[in-house]
Amino acid sequence: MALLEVHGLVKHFIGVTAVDGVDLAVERGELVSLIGPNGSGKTTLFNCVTGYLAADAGRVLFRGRDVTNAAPHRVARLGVARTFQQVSVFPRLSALENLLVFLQQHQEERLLSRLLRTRRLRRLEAEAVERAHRLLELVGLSGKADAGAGTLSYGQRKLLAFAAALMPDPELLLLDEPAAAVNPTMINQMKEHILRLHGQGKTVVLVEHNMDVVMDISQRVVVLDHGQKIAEGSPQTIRRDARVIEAYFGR
Amino acid sequence: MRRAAIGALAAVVVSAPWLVAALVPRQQRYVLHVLVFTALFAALALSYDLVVGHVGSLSLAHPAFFGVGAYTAALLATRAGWPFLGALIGAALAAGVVAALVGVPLFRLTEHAFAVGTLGLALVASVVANNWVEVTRGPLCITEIPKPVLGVPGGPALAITTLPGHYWLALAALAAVVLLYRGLTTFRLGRAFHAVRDNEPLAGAAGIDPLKYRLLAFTIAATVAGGVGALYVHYLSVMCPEEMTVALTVNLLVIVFLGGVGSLRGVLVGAVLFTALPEVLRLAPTWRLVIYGTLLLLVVVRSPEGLESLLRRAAR
Amino acid sequence: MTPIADLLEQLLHGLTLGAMYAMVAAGLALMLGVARLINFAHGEFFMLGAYAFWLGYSELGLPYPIAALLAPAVMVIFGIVYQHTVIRAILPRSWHVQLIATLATSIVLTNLAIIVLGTQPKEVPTTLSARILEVGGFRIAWQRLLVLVAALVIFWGLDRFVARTRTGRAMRAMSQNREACAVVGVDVQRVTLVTFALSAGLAAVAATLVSPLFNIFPDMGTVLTLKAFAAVVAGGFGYVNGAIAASFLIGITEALAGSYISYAYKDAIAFVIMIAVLLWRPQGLFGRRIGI
Amino acid sequence: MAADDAAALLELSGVVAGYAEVEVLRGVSLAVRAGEIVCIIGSNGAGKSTLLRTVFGMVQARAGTIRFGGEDIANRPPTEVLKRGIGYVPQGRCNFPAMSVEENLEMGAYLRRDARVRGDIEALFVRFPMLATKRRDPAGTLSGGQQQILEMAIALLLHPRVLMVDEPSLGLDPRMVELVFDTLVAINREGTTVLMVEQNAKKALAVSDRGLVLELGRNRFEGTGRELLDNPDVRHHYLGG
Repeated sequence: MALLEVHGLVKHFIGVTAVDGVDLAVERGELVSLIGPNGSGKTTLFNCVTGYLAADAGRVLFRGRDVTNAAPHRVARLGVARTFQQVSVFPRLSALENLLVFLQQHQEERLLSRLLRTRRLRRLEAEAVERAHRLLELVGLSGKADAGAGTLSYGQRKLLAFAAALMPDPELLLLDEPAAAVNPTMINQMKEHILRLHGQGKTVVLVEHNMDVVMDISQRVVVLDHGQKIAEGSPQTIRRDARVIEAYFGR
Repeated sequence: MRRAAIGALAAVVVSAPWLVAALVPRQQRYVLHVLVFTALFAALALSYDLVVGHVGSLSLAHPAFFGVGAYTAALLATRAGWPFLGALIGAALAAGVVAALVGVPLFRLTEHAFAVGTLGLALVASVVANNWVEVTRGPLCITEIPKPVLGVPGGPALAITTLPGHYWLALAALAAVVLLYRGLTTFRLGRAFHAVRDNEPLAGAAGIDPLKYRLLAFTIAATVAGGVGALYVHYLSVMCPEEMTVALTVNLLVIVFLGGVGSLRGVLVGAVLFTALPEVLRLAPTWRLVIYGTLLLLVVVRSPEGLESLLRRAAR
Repeated sequence: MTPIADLLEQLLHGLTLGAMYAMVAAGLALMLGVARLINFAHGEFFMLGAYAFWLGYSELGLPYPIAALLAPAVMVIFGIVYQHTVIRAILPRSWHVQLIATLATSIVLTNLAIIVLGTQPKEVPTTLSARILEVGGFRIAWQRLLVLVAALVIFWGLDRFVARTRTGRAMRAMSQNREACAVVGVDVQRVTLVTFALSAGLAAVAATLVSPLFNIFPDMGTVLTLKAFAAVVAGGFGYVNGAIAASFLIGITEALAGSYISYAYKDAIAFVIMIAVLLWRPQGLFGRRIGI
Repeated sequence: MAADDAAALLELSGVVAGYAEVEVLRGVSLAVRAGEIVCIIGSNGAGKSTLLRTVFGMVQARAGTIRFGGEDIANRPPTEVLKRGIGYVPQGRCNFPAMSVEENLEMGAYLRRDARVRGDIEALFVRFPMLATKRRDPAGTLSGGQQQILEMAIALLLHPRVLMVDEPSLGLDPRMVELVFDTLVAINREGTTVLMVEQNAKKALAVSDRGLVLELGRNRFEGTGRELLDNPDVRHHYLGG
């Protein structure tokens, strides 16, 4: 059983079919890239999988469990983390708090214990702070732990959002154009982070236009065009696929 | 240092009735009356700030919940003959239940529409208070609401009859609200509220259900407002429709936005300044509103975070 | 009077109310669409316009047409001053700041009016409001007909202005993308100014048209702003024609509810309907569109 | 080459600019000669976009001079900068999404009142056939790449002498990136000077005559496109090795 299964997913917007019957299976531990021309439905697919958009047809299974059209917070708590194309942080929380908030919802639900701050909760909090500091160090933001996220530069916020997604130790990580508008040197760092996660056995799905990133790190590439899957395979075969060249690479 | 300062302040606040008696013996009753009002408004403003400052929903419906609480308590005490604590709890619950019921549809509205919808609710509530004469007696007001008696039926009872007694009761209520406010707005709960306020879609990705937290803050705030309403009518012995008009929203906005949105200290400072000061200056209500409006305009335009940020800037 | 004639009369009454709300709501929707600004002081534009009309017509004894032109002229100037003093400072700020600043303006204007003009309502009857047209048991004041005809002409003109003129097109462009406007050379400040002057003028025109039918009092603006807002929200945020249509709907509902259900609750009924509409269609009756 | 410097069409010297309390540009100098393609690169937060916005009058220049065709244009409002002949295509989507493609182009000619506007718009449709097929469609329904082309076409309607473009390749698929860069080169060949900001530095420098590397609001490196591509420091820090 694949970790993530998408069956015949369809999403219409007014006048357009953004996703048109896509099937996709991602095995545990895979690193898959999703590419395709602008408007081919990549981000829409992400949004349907993570509950941000309601699919018009089709099913989404995560760990064999039907999560079709579940609310975003439910999908997140099942272990699916995602980042957004536009950098997305909580601007008035500190960098550290930005990370903490991503973990706490996975740990405790009862209102009263939160209000009373039980001893168990305090221990969990201390562990979370420690984990957050380690992740900040990983993305080179240790010095910024107490800085308001809104004061960080674009690239730093992008790295913070990336670290936040890792906070709950998600089983599946969906990254939406992590390299867009990021300086090439920073992109190299990001590639290393992703490969390291993959090395730890995490499953990653990447939407990206930067072919240096896609071709260097993916095990498998899925190509969408006009909301349909037109090709799928190793980076090398995709590079030579006539339909993909026609629809995507050009020349 | 900080602890010592807070301790000293608490001592002064608790012993205020004696201090007032010693310092301004001839104005004693009036000053204590202003202090009761200040404590009640501070509690009300803190509850309002839970919604406006911490989950970032600009609700304008707070007078409605205050009114529901006030009328519930007034009716339970006069018509049903409930004891004070029963009426207080009943009032808080009634306001909370109303908030939970209207909150579900209202939070389907976003931003501006939510503000307009809540303002509409406040207006509807005030129209009902004025016109549902069979229950509220309309402009004739509900009168002769008994003074609070603390205690359970059958057990020992403590009747609050003196002004210092009312003051300590209001102060105790404020202290309870301060504790609740701190509990809700810091640590993990506070972080979840702030995450919803700052970036709703991202909050979803963090596993937070935005609607749940918004409703939680809204309902708790309304429950507190209802409780304050009950204390208010038991202190004044009378409840009229004018107590829950848009002017109350303006008062609360002034306290919260001029004091400091989302800040315990700011809201408390705002409540003291904007409840006690106009009383002491004995301003006519119209002039008070003109001055409030102008101040609000100036501070909101010049410094969006209120007195809090002005104070911080001045301290630098 | 027959029930049918009575119903027709209430309908016409509702149309007049609707026309008034629509002129106020159209200005609100313009400000919201073009400048992304929620103006909670808009009802006070109407209130000040009404007092300007009262001053010209009743106090100075000017003929109706002249007094009716004077009030909008005064309010256009007021709109320009308001834009320069308050709006310019709050335009780049968050909508919370805008809402509170304009709400504060509304409070200041209302209470200044109470202090200066007193709370006693003013009546401004005109020849047209006293003269009644009677067609087979069905009666209507000529002033109401004037309101309806004038409103139709104004809305037609507004539509042409936004669709056809260079400034109108710039207004539409601003409602879609302000930065793109700067990039093609639209003077954003000037267009905002025109929008404000136009909105204030519209509110004043409404005031001069309906003041002969209703009383004038200082805090009439608050409830009017609220109803106009209800129309703007129900009509699909910042979409002018939607706001106008929703205004007529609210006017008619209010007249019918006031007459057949309860006069005391008529204001509440308009809001209950707005909230019901929003629950049924959160995007508004006519869909949320980009632009005005 | 003193003669060339004298011929600089757009010249910034010691420009300091920023937002509120944050200083983004801390003394940037740059000379763009007529007919060139100049590319600005640098890490995130280096001040590249702010530089374009300062030239266009959207950000206040606090010190330094900005000269265009020999005249001081610092802190002039955008409308005046436009009229003098500087066009600007900002980062991200910057068109009128509910207006048709044709109306968008008409908005591009907002400052023109001459009779040749129609002819110019038709000429643009001939030049960009992908826009011609969509002339009645709302701009918001076009793909990201088509919108980028539309935005450049909008800027061309005022026949600018200098066209400033901020990250034209952002979020575009590889085919559209090629098309956008080809279009920029073609616009340049027809006599328009181009000043662009790009993160896709290798591609951008390859088509540029000269490049400037910004670091923390100051000039870091300058040279021809080739020089920068070959400079090991630049390669390591800004081109990702």
